[in-house]
Amino acid sequence: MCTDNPGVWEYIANWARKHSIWVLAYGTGCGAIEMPPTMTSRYDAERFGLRGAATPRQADLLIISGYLATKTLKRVIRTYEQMYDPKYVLALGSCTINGGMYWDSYNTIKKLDLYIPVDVYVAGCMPRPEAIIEGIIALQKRIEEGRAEGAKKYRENIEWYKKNQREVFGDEMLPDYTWNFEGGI
Amino acid sequence: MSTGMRIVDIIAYPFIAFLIGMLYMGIARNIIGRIHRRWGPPVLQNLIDVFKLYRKREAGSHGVMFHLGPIIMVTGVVTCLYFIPMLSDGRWLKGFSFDGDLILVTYLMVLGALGMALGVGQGGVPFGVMGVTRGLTRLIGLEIPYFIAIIVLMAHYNTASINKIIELQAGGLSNWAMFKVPLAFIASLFSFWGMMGASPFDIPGAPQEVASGPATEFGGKYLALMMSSRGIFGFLKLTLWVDLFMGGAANLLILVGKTFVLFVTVLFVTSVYSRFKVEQAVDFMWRYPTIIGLIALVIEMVR
Amino acid sequence: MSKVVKIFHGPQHPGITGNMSVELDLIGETIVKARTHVGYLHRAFEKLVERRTAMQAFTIVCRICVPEPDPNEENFARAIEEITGLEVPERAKWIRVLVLELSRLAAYHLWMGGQAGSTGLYTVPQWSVGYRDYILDLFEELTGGRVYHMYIIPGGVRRDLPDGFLDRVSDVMDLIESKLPEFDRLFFDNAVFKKRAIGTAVIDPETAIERGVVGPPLRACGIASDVRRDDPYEIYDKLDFDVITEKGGDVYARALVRRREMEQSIKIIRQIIKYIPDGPYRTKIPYPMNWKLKAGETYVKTESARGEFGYYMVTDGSEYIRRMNVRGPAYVHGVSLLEDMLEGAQLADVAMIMNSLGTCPPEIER
Amino acid sequence: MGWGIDLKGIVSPFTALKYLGKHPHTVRYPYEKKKTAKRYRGFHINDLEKCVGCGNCAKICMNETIDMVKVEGIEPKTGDSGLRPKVDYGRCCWCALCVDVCPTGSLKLSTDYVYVDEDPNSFLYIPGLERKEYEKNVGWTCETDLDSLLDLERVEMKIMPPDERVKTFAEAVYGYTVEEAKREAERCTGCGVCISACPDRMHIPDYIKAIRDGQFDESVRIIYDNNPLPEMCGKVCTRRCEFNCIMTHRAGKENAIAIRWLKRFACEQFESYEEVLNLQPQPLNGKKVAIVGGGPSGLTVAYYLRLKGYETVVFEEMPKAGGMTMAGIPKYRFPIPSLDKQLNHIKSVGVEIRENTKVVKGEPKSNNEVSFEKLKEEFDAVFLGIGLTQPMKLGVEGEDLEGSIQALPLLKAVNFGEKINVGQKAVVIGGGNVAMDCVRVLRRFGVDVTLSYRRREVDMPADNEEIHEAKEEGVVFRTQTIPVEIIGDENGKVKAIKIQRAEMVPDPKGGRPRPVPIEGAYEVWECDNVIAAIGQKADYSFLPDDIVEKLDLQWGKIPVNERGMTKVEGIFAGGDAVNWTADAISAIADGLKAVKGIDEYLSGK
Amino acid sequence: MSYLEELKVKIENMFSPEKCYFPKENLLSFLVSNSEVRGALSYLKDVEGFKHFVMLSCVDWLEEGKFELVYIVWHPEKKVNAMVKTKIDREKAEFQSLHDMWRQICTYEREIWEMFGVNFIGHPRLEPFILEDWKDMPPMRRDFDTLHYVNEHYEWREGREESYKPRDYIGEAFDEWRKK
Repeated sequence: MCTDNPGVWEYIANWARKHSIWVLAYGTGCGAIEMPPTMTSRYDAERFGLRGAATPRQADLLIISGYLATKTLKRVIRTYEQMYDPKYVLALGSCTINGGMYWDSYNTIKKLDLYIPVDVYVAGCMPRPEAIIEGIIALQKRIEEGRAEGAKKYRENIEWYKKNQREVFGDEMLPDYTWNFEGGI
Repeated sequence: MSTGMRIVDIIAYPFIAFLIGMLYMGIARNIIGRIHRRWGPPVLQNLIDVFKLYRKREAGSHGVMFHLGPIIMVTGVVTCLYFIPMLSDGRWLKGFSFDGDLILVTYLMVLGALGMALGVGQGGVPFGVMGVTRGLTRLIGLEIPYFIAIIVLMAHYNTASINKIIELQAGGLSNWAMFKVPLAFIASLFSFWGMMGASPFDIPGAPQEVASGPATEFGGKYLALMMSSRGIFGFLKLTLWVDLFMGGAANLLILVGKTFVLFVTVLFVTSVYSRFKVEQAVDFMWRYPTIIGLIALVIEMVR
Repeated sequence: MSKVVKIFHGPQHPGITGNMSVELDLIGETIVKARTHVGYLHRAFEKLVERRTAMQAFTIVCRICVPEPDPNEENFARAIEEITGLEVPERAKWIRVLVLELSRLAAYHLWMGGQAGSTGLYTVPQWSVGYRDYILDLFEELTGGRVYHMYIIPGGVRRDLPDGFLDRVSDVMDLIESKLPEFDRLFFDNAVFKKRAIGTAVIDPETAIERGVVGPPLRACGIASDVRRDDPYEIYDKLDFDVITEKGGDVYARALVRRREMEQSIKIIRQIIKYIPDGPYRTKIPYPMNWKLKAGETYVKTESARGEFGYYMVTDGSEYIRRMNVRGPAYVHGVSLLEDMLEGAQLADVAMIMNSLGTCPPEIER
Repeated sequence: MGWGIDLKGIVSPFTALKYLGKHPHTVRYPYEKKKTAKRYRGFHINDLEKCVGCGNCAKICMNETIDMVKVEGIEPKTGDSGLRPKVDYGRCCWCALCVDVCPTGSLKLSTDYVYVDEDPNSFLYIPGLERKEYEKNVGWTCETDLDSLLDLERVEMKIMPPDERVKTFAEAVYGYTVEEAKREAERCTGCGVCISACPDRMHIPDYIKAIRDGQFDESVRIIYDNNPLPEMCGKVCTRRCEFNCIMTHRAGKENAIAIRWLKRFACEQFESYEEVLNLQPQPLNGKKVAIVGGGPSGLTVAYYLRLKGYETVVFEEMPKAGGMTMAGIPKYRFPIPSLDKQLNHIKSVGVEIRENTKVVKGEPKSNNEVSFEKLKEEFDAVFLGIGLTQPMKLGVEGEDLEGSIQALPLLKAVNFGEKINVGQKAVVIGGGNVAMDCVRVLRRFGVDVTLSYRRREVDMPADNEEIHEAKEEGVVFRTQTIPVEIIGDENGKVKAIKIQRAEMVPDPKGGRPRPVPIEGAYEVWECDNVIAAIGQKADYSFLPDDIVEKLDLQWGKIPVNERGMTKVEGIFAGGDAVNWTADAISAIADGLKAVKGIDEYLSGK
Repeated sequence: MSYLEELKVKIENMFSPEKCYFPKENLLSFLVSNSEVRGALSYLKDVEGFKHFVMLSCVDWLEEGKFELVYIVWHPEKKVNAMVKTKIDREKAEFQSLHDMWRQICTYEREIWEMFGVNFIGHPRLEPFILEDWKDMPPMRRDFDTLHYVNEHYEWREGREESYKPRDYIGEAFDEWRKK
């Protein structure tokens, strides 16, 4: 039923996807401290249809909130691969762009877009709730224009992503079944 | 009622329940939002969510049973819905009421949960399995006061047909079953909150403990099925309780009015209480609501 | 045949504050064996501090513990001052204590949200995180940053109080004080929460001291040990507040200790507003780019919202710190103590116990 | 579980429902915006004109967020490196240390904090050049001195108190102790902006860093790369570098890093430089270079050419080499032993200095005279470091009376120890360093001195510290006064001087304001001596006439190309006779330029 | 004589520490040989009453080729800290595990084993604690250069190639005739 025919049906689907983004409850970095104020009463991201999702299966948006230790990167990649197709990644803070404050630490990754496709970057050393909401609005615009095809990008150049991941993990790579499960109908 | 109109009536039945159910969940998120001192999402948010979930491109499936689980859940709920008359008089939305349908409805309500259990079993996620076991144990706790309440009702009106009960309650506020057998109503109210997933009893899907319980592994369109079935199931119980205790509804407006009042009580309870553990919930249910139910039963027998 | 199920209360889990994972072996719902796995937030602070001069390291230090960065800044600044003998003016000490107490209040509000959220009461986090935001507005006005203030600097504080700031502080204190009774009625007296909390995860006083428990969990077992009284730093000896203790030692006692300590913090802040002296707010450090620290060692500690936060620092005369070892309260609470307390507990209580012990994963692996 | 019903626990939570009717306290962000704090740390803004590209911000940043980059349209100039900071928001942690360490206060943070983009490479920008919209609302700034991280007070230099130093010629400035010097050296952020101001381009940050680390010998080695007379510069330099030090932007000229005194401190740590420098001059390569004039430029050429292997001979007219630093600068500023130490070092390298030998045109009359023509053939190259020896005349009536003398001969006499006959009261005319020396020397002889200068005090070319110390020593300053006539008594001695007050008239073309005498505003001051210190000219009498035209002098200065060669092939020139700044360090700079020129010229021939 | 000074005298004649001094007013620090650590700690714990174990830290004195283990304990009643320090060889880094005295020491030892490579004999559970699949040398040792490791394993974002140091840039821009 969910064929990919571009056209009105897809446009309506994008409209629905834009207005109901479920955020995965996963505080990967120190930016996670600005997620509660954004989701609770003072800034209330639920006005935009944002709702917390407990598991990757239910989530649409994975928020990488700051730096990523290599141990966390492995779990993030596995979580990202378990999420279902129209999935987006919002990268908060300078640590995801060029290493941030921990640029010289042996345990954090420097450029997030080497490992998973990222839709929107938000500047800030821990962006404020307003900046996060601005990031979400930018993500919504990108979804509406149908450009938020992170999953397709991941599938198409999977070798490049896996090569970068292998550089970090060495031979402790994730099992293959995490990303090429039959994906359902 | 020509066959054409009956077909329309049959088809319209679940969709009305779905729409009103989803609308209630949207309004619920707004009311709870106000209690949280925030604005809350637009009212149609749940409909948008369900539509988005249907339009997900992927939905991982772990085999046939996993695929059938949500379908059984929805069919269970919809068949149960058919046996509950939404509007008591008038030609529309009467459903297939017959003599013993109160007992049939009670049985069918459990069918959805069982179907879900099979699907989750196939999925193999420990959280899912734990969620289901919690759900079933909680069900045991909730069923007792509900059964007692129904027995009291049947004894009071000595009939097992929902339609008759509605008719017997006709004529003004005073002879609503709610006031006729108040203790039974209170006992059934506890199990009603439990089944609606109000806070002290929303144990199966507790995110902090078992990562959304049974729904852990379900994504995409399966989750959409589950959400819509939860919407219909919510409305189903509301109409059931309205029919049994609040004199049914003549037309759609009264139905919506009465169900909404009942629904608001669920919201108040869910937003102010923490969550029981499973054994605490069952223990609580077997203590106070059961006692109230038994007292109602005794009163009934004495009368 | 009781089958043991192994689940990861893993890094991705709505019930975890921060990013750690607890490997649980379950029979049904009771936990047989628990292992904490940390390292998801390891940024090698102590290695990075060895590559940064004192002035550069002061900015990275406050990132160690996210819910409450200020005890780190204050610890680091005081350790440097004690080693090099740098004099801090009186007003700077008062401002530091003001910042510490405000951050304690913000941390307690966040804790309250987490504790109530872990037991299913979603109204409390909405309120408490919302009111915490008023405190963050005060921080934004005072220090220029919401959560990471980078404000307490070796030698004092970076800027003076903006004018009219203290009355805004007292307004926010009035707001918070007026809201506390509401939290009592909704959460602390909540029958369901009491039923869940009373009697779970009990720590008796002897094992508490033996196992190195600090802060609210220790005070909940009836032992009055508070760094602000035992080893007073800055101007805590000049302020009057009392150390809260509770009997019971269970989740509920720990909740009450934190709840009543919020009132003490408000009392302290009001005293500061009344008695803060005038004068300079900073003595300049000799030279930011290349300040050679005198060789020496020291162990300083402050009372953070989760307990005694200690810094062991050794300097060797160069401008780089030889070794800075951070000892957060969660190091003990989150690893050895948590593993023992989870054995025999219910899966449903894991999130609640972790939150009541105040486990904050970034400070375990730094 | 017990049967007790906790009624309060069941009922009290419902009080939370009272918020149903209340207005939520949500900030509905995109529609309602919360006002950010005045002091918020947002994105960087920079004023490209005020910024001097010192790189402090790049140096303090531990995340290496800031790169100093070239910006087209901004060229390196004196006091500005021409680089501007470029910020990378893939690294920044918004700690604002860069703002607190910025000497000019040009770098600030705005209260804007929203920048969202899908391309990760767009998080780099040059504040002040791009994204100007942040400049509307300024957030975190660093105004007061206590806010700034820089160490803005200079370490106090102990100077002999005025009443004591007036009585003696001993050195007035005591110099830094080791501890004081290190603390002063610690203040320097090593940005190198001072190099752009120093005519000799000395490697100032490097030798200050050496002092900071306690390696004084390394510091002297670095100094000797550019300057053979370091102690002299350490005591009497005009300190152009200090006036362009980045500290002056916040703390004014008197709190700049004490570069001159640090150089003096480094040199004074060693009795002689031989064992420190262990230079091995190249073996003689047979070429000979004659240096006319033993001033700073001549000595520099001699020293470095000798190191390069040329045989160098210095012909000094005065009984002692050192040029103006020996003859002109009084001993309380630059004591003789310190000059001897440096001259001995230069001699130790192999430079031959023939004192008391004047170079003349045509035939030498006595044995301490040498003919210029003979020099020209005998030596492969000639360097003219003749300096300005002819003092200028006032050009007023009565100038040739007895008692009206020029400043230079007076100072020369004092420096060489001859007796001078000066009366009770004297008037010195002029505003340069020579005037200051002359005035303070006379004070040391107990003379009651008045200084008259045409323009205002702020226009005086003299060093502001000299002016300040002269005032302390009791000199009366009468600025905006022009000498009209010197009145002599009956037997031809100076009795008084008539001066006319003037007022400054701003130049219509925007140049420096000119003093215009006020009609009829005359004053007469009794005095026994009138000393003119209004500048000197070069004396080319020793050169044959054909060479003098070929040099084609402009306003008495010898034009030279960038290699220091005059228009006459084989003749080089430098020092006060060539450049217009006329101070010791520029002379040394010309010397260095000439060294390279001569080396290329001779190795080319 | 405050309690700490008495304690200092007692310690000096019992354990003959190499260095025993007060870094600050309520902190006693003394350096003992390897074998006396357990004795000193149990003396402090059982006899003196320093029941609260604060932390175990390890300082890497690369120049001396020594690791310095620092045991910090706190006296709840007397409100004072004591530091027992000992130096162990850096290459063959081994020490006895004291986890039987305080249970939480084994977490500290586990971290020091992972971060410094000190092998604790008799430790119940020496397994990776913070790092996962770490193949390089223990990272907290001073001879491990983290920037070198980072430049080897990760790449930087482009766009930042042009970067001058003002000191050198001015040197070239103005120093026309003398290159140093």
